[in-house]
Amino acid sequence: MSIPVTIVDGPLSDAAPWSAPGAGAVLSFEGVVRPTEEGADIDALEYDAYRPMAQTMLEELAREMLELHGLEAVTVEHAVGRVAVGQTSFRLRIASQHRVEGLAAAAEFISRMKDDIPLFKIPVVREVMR
Amino acid sequence: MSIPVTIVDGPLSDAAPWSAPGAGAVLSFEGVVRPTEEGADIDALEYDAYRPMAQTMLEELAREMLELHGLEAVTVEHAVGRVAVGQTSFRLRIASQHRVEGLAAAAEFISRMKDDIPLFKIPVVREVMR
Amino acid sequence: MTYRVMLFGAEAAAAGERSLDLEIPEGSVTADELKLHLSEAYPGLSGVPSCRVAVNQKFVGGDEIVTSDDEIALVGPVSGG
Amino acid sequence: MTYRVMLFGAEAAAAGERSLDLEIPEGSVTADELKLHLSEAYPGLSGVPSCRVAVNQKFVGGDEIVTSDDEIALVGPVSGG
Repeated sequence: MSIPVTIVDGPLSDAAPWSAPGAGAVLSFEGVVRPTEEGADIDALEYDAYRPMAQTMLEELAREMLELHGLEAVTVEHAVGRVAVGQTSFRLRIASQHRVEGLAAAAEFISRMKDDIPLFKIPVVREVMR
Repeated sequence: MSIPVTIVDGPLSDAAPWSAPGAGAVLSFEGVVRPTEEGADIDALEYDAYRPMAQTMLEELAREMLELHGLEAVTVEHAVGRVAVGQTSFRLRIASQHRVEGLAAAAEFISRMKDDIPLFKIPVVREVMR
Repeated sequence: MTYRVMLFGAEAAAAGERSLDLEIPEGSVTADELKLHLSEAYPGLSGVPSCRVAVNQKFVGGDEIVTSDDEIALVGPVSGG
Repeated sequence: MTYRVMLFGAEAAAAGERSLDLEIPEGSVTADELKLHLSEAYPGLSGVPSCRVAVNQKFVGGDEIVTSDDEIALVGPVSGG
């Protein structure tokens, strides 16, 4: 089964409804750009990626979670480029038979992505008018 | 702050996009009716509720999670009546600054709801044509 | 005195009713006594011992007092989600 | 030999480039040696010691061999999500 993993330019658009046959628990986790980054007011985050390596690693991680946690389906989307405050940079969706494995897989996926997958953010600090 | 908690007749409709100012993590958990229940093929689940008590307890639990985990916002929807296989019976959405507290709050909310809140399901077993 | 006991889910389905009226001479009983009276009056309602009692929309312990004026509910195993 | 090293995020911003060319006499070096050469040739690139090296899209340990034919990337602290 192929796992939809997409690295897209610019912020993610709203998600269309999604599920998988047999799933009893459908989890969606979205990362949204917060108005401050390390104490500074920002306008946006500028995301960069080592795209082919990030793509492969996201696919491998999603597949590992699918098998390890016995999930029904996984989708992953990550933005590159400018993502303004309040916009969505990341979306992980997991369909599983029950909630426990879905929540565990979400926590593990995100934690490992943040440790290892070559995705980068640079804050675009807000210019103060004087 | 009032917490939107809704007990609705029939399956939940698709969610509209939702977030909260300042949130960096937006989590949505949906419970979907699976095609089998305790080994039997089913057509639907018939949900019942002690509505005023369930409404109050869902509100209190959501407020407790909000304060305990320092969340930005929570919404809860639960169906009563018939919910067919593949349809959504429950939706919990949590907006938090970071993912860790959002995932912890989701796990705790659902676990406590399933232990204590007077919501009930009766399987509608599939009639086999002979 | 008449105690009206609300039922939900499997218990309502078993009874074919959303509530049952229970005649008890005393004006107040404990929650456990109420369950015994209910099992006696409605022997078809087999799950009563494993149900909880809610009084005025709060779960109560088996020793707590219930009166015929209270809003009483028999709450079987819950299964939301 | 010319080693082309790709940069991302903060390192790309610091260098003002998406890749840097590094002249090294040897046809192969370890990943750690590559980082030393890089720091020497581009002293403005201050974060190199804390970066990882990816060779042909896999992270490698400091002792692993890198050749000028490999696809080489300097990977700073990652921050996806």
